[in-house]
Amino acid sequence: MQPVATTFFFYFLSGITLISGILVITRKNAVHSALALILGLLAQAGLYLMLYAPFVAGVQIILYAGGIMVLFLFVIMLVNLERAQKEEQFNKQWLVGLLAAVALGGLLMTVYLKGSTLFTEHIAQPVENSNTQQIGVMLYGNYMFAFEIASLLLLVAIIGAVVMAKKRI
Amino acid sequence: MLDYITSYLSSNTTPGQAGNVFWALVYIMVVFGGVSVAVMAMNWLERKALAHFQIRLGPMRVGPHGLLQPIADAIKLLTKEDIVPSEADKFVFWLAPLIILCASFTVYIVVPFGPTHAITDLNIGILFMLGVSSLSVLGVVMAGWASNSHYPLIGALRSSAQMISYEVAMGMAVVSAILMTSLNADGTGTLSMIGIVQAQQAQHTWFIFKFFPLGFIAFGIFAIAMVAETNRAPFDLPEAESELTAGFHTEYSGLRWSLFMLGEYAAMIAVSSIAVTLWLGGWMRPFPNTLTGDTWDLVFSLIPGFLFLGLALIAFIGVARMPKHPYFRIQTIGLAGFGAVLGLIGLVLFAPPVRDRIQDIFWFCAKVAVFMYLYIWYRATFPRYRFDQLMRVGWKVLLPVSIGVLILTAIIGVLV
Amino acid sequence: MGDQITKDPASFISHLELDQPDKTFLDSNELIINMGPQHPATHGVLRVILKLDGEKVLGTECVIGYLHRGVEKIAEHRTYTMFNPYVDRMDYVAAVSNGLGYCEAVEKLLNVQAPPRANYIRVILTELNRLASHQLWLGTHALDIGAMTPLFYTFRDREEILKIFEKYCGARLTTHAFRIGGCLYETYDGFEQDVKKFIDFLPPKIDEYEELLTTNRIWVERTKGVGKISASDCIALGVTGPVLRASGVKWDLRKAQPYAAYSDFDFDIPIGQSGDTYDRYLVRMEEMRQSLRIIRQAVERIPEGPIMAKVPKVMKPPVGEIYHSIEAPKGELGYFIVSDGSTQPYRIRVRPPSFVNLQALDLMVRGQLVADVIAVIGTLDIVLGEVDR
Amino acid sequence: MPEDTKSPTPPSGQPHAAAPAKPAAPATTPWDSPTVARLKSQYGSGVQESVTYLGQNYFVLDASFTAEALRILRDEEQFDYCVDITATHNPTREKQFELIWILYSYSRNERIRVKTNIADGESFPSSISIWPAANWLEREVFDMFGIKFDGHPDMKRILLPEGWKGHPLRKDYGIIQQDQEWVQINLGIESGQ
Repeated sequence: MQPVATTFFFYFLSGITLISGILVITRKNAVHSALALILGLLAQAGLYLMLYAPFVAGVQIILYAGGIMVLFLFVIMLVNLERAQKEEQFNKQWLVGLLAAVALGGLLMTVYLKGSTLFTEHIAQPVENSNTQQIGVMLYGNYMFAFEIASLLLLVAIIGAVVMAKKRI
Repeated sequence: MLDYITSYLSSNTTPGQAGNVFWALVYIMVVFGGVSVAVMAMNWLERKALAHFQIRLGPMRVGPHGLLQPIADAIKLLTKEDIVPSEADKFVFWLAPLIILCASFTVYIVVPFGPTHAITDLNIGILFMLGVSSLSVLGVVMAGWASNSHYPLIGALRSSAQMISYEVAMGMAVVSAILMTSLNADGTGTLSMIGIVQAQQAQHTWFIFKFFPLGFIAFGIFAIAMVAETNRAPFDLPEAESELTAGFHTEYSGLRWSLFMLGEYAAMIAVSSIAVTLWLGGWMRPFPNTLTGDTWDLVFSLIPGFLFLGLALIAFIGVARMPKHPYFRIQTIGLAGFGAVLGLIGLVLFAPPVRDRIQDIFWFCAKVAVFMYLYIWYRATFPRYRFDQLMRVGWKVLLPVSIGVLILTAIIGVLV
Repeated sequence: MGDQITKDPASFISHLELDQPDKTFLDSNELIINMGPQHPATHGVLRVILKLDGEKVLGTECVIGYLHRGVEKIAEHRTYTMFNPYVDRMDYVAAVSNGLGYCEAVEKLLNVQAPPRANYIRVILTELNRLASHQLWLGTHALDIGAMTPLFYTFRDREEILKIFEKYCGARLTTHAFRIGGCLYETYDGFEQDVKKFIDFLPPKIDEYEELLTTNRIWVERTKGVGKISASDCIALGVTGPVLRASGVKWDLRKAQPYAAYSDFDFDIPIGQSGDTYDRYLVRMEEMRQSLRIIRQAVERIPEGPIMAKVPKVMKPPVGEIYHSIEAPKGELGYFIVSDGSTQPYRIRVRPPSFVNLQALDLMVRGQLVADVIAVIGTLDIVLGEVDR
Repeated sequence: MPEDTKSPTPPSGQPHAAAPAKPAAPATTPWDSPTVARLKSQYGSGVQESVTYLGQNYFVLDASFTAEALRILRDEEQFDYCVDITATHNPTREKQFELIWILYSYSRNERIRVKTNIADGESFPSSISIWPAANWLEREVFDMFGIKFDGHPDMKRILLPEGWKGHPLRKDYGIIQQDQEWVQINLGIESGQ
């Protein structure tokens, strides 16, 4: 399939990601923030598709937008929102946060400006059709150990959550 | 320009893959229009079939045998006052039905009605379908929360918990079917919807019969989970009428409410088509291997036409049985007209070029229709599960069984 | 039976603290839900305030009285005869039973006895009414639990009973079938054939209901172990009728203190063991079969003779009081009548079974889930017209 | 009182009326039984009446120890089922209200009534600790007559709305009387009639 209007879609999706990212931190209503985050994640999935990584895009939608964010919303809905809205939105670390953001932004800008000289011109050959298979081979072949470690970590997290949430087992 | 249009016809692929925007748009319109009509037909059929299960007649007034009832309903819903609760979160309240509607219609992009009859064929087709349909949970949660009322909130909580839980078992069952696609010479499977059906074609079996009973169990798990996913009886707790009035859409009315219904029925058809694609051989006609040869091909290709003629016949019997009274004249004429249209469609379906092109679509739709009927049948027969029982079934029965099936499928697949 | 109450009596009393202290940011697990008075599963205008922890019920409080019409007050301003139709409006799905209880109570006060033929007609109609009441219960109860179809089946068959009522006295629901002293109407021609046809018609239909539900896995899971109540709790709370019998107490006023012509008939009292919703379902199903047995015997043995005892045109019962109770489909239905010797009762007190049985709701659902509240309200078989009077 | 003497010979089964005795004219007869004897021995003349009327037995007890007697009836005489609690209003008497308990014993298959008289404005100990069934029954008596029960955990109206004025089953409460003020405030209409 030939890509159509690549530049337009790139800027479109990036713009959505940025705007929704800003909305996430500026909305007072936590549910609205979560919805903006979902929009951002979906736009990101679109960016993955443009990078010829359909599997990652699919997983992004299933796991992040469909699964994790629903759990987010789930928790937010049960929380007393009126109370949350009255609370101060920016806490005492805002100065530190601002500095960190500026530093990170500076780093990104540097990379963007000097990137063409630092890194050689190289466009990865998109392998659209065997993309999924390659991820499978990588995960279960080359990086088997890391993959298993990650799953073990998740198991520990699950058990911890159950122990913390359940009053008596 | 004309070349651009006709060139696709010989390309033997889906418009999306051919990159043909014109035909892609045509397909999109045909599919979405067809799904909308199917939803209306399903609406009528459900009310009618349910009524006959329950020894009543169902809609009889609007049009012959209530055939125009869905249209009347649609007009009523469109013209109804649109009520937004004053304490509701207006924006989210407005957004929720749209999300559900979009989520359940977007999945049709990859539904393969035939080897070339799909809008497009993504190589992550099944993943795309699961992913997008899982987004409808968001709509449910948002609707429940935005209504700012207890019943919808509980309905939404139940719904999201239920849909997420059953998605896990559903995913496992799907994976075991995808594993089966890799049982070929070079050992690579596929996630593409068309590829999955072609794999069944290549292996000369529907996956429901593969590694019997493993395929069958996986299919059973999916069949149960998909009922839970679409919030239909006996898993219709989110909208359990007797407990939560109408669950997450209690506060919705008029057009917005109808969008929920549209989304729900579209989702039912969508998950049914996943089940058909994965386990029931998609667009393949029955017995493509045993009953081979030109004669059998001809016989099976005539079935759609005869089916429509049969329906026309039933309509004409209905005409004959109509009371001979001036009051019923319009109804009688209407039914006769309906029968004539059906008969005409049947005759058109006999024409060889149409006959060949329509084959796959017909068998696909026929298989999906069986599932639609099952949905109605469940609703007429079963009481409703309780929430904890539902969760128990999902996590303690379906999930372990599906993981077991997955492991066994993998082992046998390696051994064979 | 005769068990001492082992629990603290205060544990029977539901009293919700509805004023919530200020909730903290994350502490909002407890939810107060208002079920009714307009709710599809509360069988009328019952309002139940539920206190929930997630889906678990921490306590309930019933708010009733939305259908209060002051029947007892009206009675004090009507003559004995004039009040007779009013009682039909209390438990409107079992109007015949209500009328029977009232007529017999006044007859006792007047010291009159209805003639045997009248008593047989009364038994036949009352048992038919019990069947109708149980069918209505079954349909709505199943609908509450999510099974739509039985509702239509039971209504189809209930129609046959209502047709018999209509042919007998012209009314289908609030029949006013009996008069003080006997019956006003002789049976119509073909009454016996109609009833016989009906008792042959119904047993396969009851089997059909049972086929739909009794072994249905989801039905069993939804009802077994739900809303359990022990025999001693039933007695302490004054619960009667099928709910009491399902807890294992073999007590039925038709046997314990026979009235009308019930002592002539041979029938069993079905009892359950565990006192859960499933047992109550089975008990009621068996009761329907036993009712058919009674009707069959009554129709076969119905005597000839007058149907009305000699009752004065203007009824002035002697000064005194009477309590008379019958086994209505829902439990013990009692009438306490005080006469001051005038034409109007000085006081009529109705002891409604639904009202007393509804008290047990809180005990039965505490610690269970929201969905069980629906099942238990259904299984208690309340009629709000009778609860509120 | 008329008796159906003319009716033909009854068929197989004698129609059974619940009243066991059929006196020509109803009259109260004294009632004697171990239960009565027990109460009499304990309270002497406090048992004001013990009577059988139309085959039904009842006591009239002095209000001061009725609550205690009810407990004795349940604990020692097996009257474990409180059928009903109600009252009557007799404005002409000095003690206007007659409280009535209808009790039943499953083991003895016997039903009795216990009655006591109290004056207007007096309250009475709640029997909720004896029979939990008394909960709503006492609330209804309060609602209809205005008799308060001490020790009841939830003494409020049950059938009439909270805030209603008047107790409808009192004889001085007219049949079409209503709490106009309540109706106007809560229903927003002039009158409920």
